[in-house]
Amino acid sequence: MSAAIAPAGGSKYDLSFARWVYQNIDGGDRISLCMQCGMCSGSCPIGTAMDHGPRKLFMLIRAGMKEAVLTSDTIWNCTQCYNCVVRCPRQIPVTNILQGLATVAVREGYAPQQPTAKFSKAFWLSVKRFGRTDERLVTALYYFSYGLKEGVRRGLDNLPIAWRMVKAKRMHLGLPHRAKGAADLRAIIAKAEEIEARERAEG
Amino acid sequence: MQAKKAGVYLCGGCGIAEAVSLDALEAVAVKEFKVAHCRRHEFLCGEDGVRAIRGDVAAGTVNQVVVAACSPRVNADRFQAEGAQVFRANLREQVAWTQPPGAENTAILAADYLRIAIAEAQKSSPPTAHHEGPHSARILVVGAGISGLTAARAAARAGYHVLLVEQSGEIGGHARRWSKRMPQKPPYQAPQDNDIDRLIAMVEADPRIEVRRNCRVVKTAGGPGQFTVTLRQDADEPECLIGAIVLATGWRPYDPEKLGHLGYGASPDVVTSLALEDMLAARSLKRKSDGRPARTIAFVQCAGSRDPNHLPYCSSVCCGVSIKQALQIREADPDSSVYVIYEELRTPGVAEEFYRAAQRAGVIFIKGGVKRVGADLTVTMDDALLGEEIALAGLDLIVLATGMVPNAAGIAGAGEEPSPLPEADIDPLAPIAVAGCTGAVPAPRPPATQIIVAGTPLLNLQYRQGPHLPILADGFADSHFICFPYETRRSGIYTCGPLRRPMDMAEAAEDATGAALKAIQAIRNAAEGRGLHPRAGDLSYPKIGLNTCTKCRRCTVECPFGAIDETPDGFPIVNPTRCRRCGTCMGACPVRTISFDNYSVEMLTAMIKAVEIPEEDDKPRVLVLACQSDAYPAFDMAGIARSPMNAFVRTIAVRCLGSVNLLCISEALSCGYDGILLMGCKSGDDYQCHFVKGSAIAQERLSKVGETLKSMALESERVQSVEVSIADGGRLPKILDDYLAVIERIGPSPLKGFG
Amino acid sequence: MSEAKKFTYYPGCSSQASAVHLDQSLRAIAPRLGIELEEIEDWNCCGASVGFVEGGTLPQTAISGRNLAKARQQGTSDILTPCAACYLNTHGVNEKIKNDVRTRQRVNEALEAADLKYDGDLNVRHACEVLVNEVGLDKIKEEVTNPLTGLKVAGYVGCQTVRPFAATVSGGQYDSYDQPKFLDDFVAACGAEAVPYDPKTSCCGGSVSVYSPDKTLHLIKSILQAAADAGADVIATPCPLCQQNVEMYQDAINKKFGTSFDIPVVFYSQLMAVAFGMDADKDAALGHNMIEPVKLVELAKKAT
Amino acid sequence: MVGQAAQSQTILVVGGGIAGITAAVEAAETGYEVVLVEQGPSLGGRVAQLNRYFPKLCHPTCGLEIHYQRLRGHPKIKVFTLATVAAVAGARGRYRVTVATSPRYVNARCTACGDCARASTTRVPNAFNYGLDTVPAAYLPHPMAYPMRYVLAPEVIGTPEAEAIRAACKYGAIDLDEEPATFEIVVGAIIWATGWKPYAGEKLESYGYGRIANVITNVEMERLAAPGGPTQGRILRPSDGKEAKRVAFLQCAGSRDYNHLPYCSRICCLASLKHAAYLREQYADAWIDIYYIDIRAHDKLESFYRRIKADPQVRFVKSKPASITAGDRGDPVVHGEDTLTRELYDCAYDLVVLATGMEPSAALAPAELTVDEYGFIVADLHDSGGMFAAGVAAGPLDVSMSVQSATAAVLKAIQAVSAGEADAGQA
Repeated sequence: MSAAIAPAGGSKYDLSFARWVYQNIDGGDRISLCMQCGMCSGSCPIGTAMDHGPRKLFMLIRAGMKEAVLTSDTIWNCTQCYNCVVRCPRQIPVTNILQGLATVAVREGYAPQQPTAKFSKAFWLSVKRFGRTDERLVTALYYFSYGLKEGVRRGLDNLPIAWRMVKAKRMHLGLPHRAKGAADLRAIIAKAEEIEARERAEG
Repeated sequence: MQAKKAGVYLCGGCGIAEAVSLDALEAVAVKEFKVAHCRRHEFLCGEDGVRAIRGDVAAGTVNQVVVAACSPRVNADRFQAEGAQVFRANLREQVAWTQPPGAENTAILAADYLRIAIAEAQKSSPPTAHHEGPHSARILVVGAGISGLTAARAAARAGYHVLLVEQSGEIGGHARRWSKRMPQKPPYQAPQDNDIDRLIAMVEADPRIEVRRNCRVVKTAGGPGQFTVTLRQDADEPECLIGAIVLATGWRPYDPEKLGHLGYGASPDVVTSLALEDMLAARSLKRKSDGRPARTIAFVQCAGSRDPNHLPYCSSVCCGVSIKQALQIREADPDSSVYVIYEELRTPGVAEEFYRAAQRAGVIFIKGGVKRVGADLTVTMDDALLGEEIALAGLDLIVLATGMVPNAAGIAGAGEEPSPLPEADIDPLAPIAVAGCTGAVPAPRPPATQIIVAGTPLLNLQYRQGPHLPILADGFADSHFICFPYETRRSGIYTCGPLRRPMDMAEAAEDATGAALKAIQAIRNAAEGRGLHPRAGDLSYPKIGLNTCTKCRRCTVECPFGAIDETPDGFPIVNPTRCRRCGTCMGACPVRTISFDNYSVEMLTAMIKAVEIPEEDDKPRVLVLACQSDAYPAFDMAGIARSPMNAFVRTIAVRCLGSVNLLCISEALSCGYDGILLMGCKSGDDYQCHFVKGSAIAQERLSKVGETLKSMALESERVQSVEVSIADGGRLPKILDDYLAVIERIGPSPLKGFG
Repeated sequence: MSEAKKFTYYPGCSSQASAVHLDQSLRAIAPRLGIELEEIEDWNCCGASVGFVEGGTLPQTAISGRNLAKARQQGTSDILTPCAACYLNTHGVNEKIKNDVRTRQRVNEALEAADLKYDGDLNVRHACEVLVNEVGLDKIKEEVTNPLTGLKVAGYVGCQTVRPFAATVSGGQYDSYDQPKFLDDFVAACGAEAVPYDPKTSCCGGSVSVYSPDKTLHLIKSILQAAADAGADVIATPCPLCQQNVEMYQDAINKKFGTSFDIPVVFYSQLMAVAFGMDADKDAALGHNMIEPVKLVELAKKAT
Repeated sequence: MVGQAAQSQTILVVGGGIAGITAAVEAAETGYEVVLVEQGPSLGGRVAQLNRYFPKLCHPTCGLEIHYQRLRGHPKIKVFTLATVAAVAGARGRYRVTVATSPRYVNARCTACGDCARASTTRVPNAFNYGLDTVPAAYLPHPMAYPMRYVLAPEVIGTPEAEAIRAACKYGAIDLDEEPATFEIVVGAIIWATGWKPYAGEKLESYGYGRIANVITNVEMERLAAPGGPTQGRILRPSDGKEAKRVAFLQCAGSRDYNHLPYCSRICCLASLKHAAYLREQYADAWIDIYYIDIRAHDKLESFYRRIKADPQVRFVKSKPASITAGDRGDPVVHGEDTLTRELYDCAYDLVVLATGMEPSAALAPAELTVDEYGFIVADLHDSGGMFAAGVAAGPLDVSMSVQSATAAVLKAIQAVSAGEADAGQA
């Protein structure tokens, strides 16, 4: 049964969280097929930076351990290389599921400090505002999401790279490029957000 | 009997003529053995050569064809000639291909092989088939579960009459209890309707099948084609003549009372798979304790199985059964929660689809070992994949997936004394071989538990070897050979279904069909006096000269197939249709009074003595008695590889090392052989002898040779046994050279020249 | 292809900044290969690989829906995109709209807000797949007037150009996931030498490298190391993000690992432009590379 | 049987591996005429290429020898090698079968003396050893070939070498003019024992088979361990002939995988356990890692698993490895996650063996047969037709189960050819 907020399990292997994930995460229904072979976790380029890896994350979902799942850094360290997706013997769309879990984690407030979440926020702002991404703008927004001082520090750290990009005429210096129909796009996004919210509320 | 007229046919092809002088060989045949008819051919297996042989036989010139050419393993069909016996001297693989051409020793070796073949012919007569006593083509099927019903129906459909006996009052066995069965048809995802009623109806309607309920076998005597089986049904004890027997006595669930550690008995809501099956069949999944519907259910796999303290083997079907039941529960109640706790999930073949179907249906599989099950139905386990101990609480029902125990013995009935089962023959946990280890890898041994309770013998065989069928290991009926899984040590009696190994209904049905074929085959061959596997079609059988028999009983004891009974006054009596023609009895007989028409101690002795033993010290002679099925082909393999072989070795093929009589050994020693090697198959737990015990018996007999050697003032090294498999062709030259080195060290036989 | 085949072109955001040289060189070689590119009118961002986190699944899907709907207004030509991430998102959303009724309905409900609709009757194709399946190596070879003789190239494909679609039916089954051959084939067709290069599809860290390079520099290092070990003069890639990550972090890597990498990273389309005898700057856009591909520049001079 | 076309009681067996040979011998020894058709130049099939069987570690050639003894000269069995079934028409009791033969270029006069091989200068890949070595263009398929007859590789036909080979044969056994041919037979029932082929290792791209020399498949391991194999039975790795002592086995290489073979191939776990035994028997200092998802040592074979598990130098790692890369000194490096410890590993080995699964051989499937999506023949539960599957043609089976299946198929075939007959065998 769907719910606006994913249900937290009571005891181990309380299946309410697992069933919510199966039904509400894009591709989540295939998690049921996972046979815990480890192919996905073994394929992660930065698997060593993950606390659980996708394989164990799926077992935690089955075990109803919502908190452990949504606070896991596994979600955030996916580089989207899609190795696991093409190798999974049960054809589970691992990357998409991790993306879906990331959205839930952000929405439910489990991941305020995640770099990816901050970066995504900056990125999405640019998309919504201009219809296109301006790398310069996104990067700046991202850096300053850590506060003014940290933002300046990171900006300075990356100045040499930025300078070279400018020199190679690959960093745009004028106003951000924009799609003329950015307003249309915003309307579409707003409608899509509305649909998702409605669906969550309907359950 | 017709007079023997031997003809010797010398082939010069494939390098033989280049290696040895055919003139010299002809001289051996004609001058030494006075063979009247000797022909040469440069290509004997070609059309002309074969025509010449068959012409001579047809003309009555020859009725014993001695082919001095290639190995007996090749061209057997070409050299067949209607109405003649064929003997082979292997001058190709074992002379021309392994010896230097033109050498003196090569010539002597070839001459010796020809002598051996002619000597064999002189002592051999064409076998006459055994045709005595009554013959029945009726098949007895014991047990009317899925295996027995299928076997009966399969045999009947091929035209055979079947007597199907069932101990209980109903036919159908365990299969009748299943609400559904595992899928056999694509896409292999859903439990399938149980069609046992259809099979029962077909069996009951089949005019060729006679079903007897509440009926059991109390006694079985005789052999294929002529079993006399005594039944007991109510007060009756009818006696039937039976051609062959299919044993389909199936299995029983492992006693759950022994599974207290998994919570059985602690709560009425800890049940077995079978108990759950009854609930599913009744479409009422309610707790015994309080009648509440069971909605949260855990299956505990390997309940008793794969456990050295209980059933050491995997019961094979439990994973599939739990998956089937879990799917049924999920389908009936979409809000149910179903867990399967497993250690190794085993759904081989297309059953993997079934596993995935259960996962897709939301069944949760948890890998790990159960530590305890509380009376409150909390399962405490090591969750291997979460990496922590967890308590699975809130369960309504726990299902123990109990394993299968083979019914290799009957359940003791009124009036019958249970007799202890024979010891299992092999240790399935014998350590593997490791390089450099003289002993073995230390393997944890399970406590020796007798998992099979003693029961009445299923057939109560009136055999010298006892009333039970041999048990291989873990209580399963004898089925040792990978290539020949149906072969048992009791001819004409075939086991099928979970009696042989744990298997599901579909496999059991397939297995039963195969067993029915073997039964039909046994009947047809018995009718013609032909032997069964592995000497299929052999007409010869052992004949015992009772006037010289000392009633020592060695033949009856040693026969691996229990083919020889004893008369009340202690004389051995052969059941030719049970006999597999290995000759172990012949090897056992201390007074060499057991012989086949075409195989005897006298013949082997003559062959051994046919070899000329030179007196020179630098020309030792080693006799190799090689098992025809494995060691002898290994010599051929060495020949095909053109591996140089020691020229002092004389190889004689024997049916089985079990047929080698110690008298052959002592005769060989006394005529001056410097050494004797017995080459047979691997013995022990993974024995490879097709006659079960041939090489083991030979080794045991050899252990007694010591005294004889001592009395002849000979060293113990002069007689040794080696285990050689067919794949050891590459090792053979070294084995022989090493042995010749031993002979060189101990020197020539002191008996040389006295023979 | 006897006459030019028309594609609706989706260049993606990077075409206007970090991967301007991919866009420029591809537009230059396309006519030579019989490809006509018509840009999607007023296209928008695909959401790249991070948009979903903040945006959510359906908004992320719907923005690609807008691009598809706009493209459909221009006709039924296949959509072509040279960017791995754009391809991943647009192709993925397109297949979902085609095959999943619920997604189709929800996306169209969102598109309605801008008076757009899309039913899933277009195909979205990667530029490399089009080169393999439509153009063919023979045609590429045919256009080579300035073979890149002596240039040693490490063909680095990266992830999303081939995963997860390259071997699927909808993805044109143009190559495999671990050791794709197409890039080496392109290199060889241009007369250069494709050096043996194992980490063909190992990951550069993707967007994680953009915001948390500390976690991924070792990945880029091994990509560079293998190229250096194989004696490559240049790394070629089809992917904008790979090109950027592998190129721009070389200083940081040298600093962190004590290495001294200075390996140019170019797009396959830049190689082709040079091999086709086109202008080094205007067509091959070699001026946009942060690390100057010296040998390639020299080869380009040879043509003029 | 008035008014009916004459029925045939002959049973056709397609495929001369262990299942086909068993079916042929069992049927003939029950008194039926048998035609056995084998695609290759020799009988024996996959089992002939095995070094030993699990769990007895006995040699398959031992059982083959017994079978050959029974086949040899059995008047009721006709064997055709290099022959396939090209077409089947008709129905149960009377199938008209078109058999197509390919030329062997060696006729029945061959004595297997080997003069042709000595006259041959070209060497061709040795299919029997899965191409791990070569044989002369005139070759004996293997030492246990049946029939014991040489074959000429088509590569040399039309060359002067072929003429030289013909001239070298003293017995006129070389026939260079042999052509593909077809003939028709009428049979009452057909047993399909078409067997399997190893799943192609190349398809497991991330495992580097074909790119990394010291990554081999389990069938190749059998040949390396076999006394008649390319290394005379010493387990040496392909790149440099070094003794393979540190060896990894990757289970489910292709099997249980929607991207490859969705089913479990059943035998691979036991095959790798057997290979561990080979290695331990050869090298006291062998260290073996078996990477698995579930060890499927079904029924009594569990004891074999326990025997191997008792060896402290064999380690079981519950993990499906993600990839293999080429490491230093030719050592393949296996990467993945140990699912029980959650550790990521990168382990280098002398040799890595992919436990590849069984794929049913692609064969002619007449409309009467139902074949599942994997290519296995689905049993006709009502046995109404006259065609039956035996062995791996019916599903992934081990040798013993294949033999059982073949034996059962014989009885079904007999039912088909004797349907409607009077009672059999009644005295």
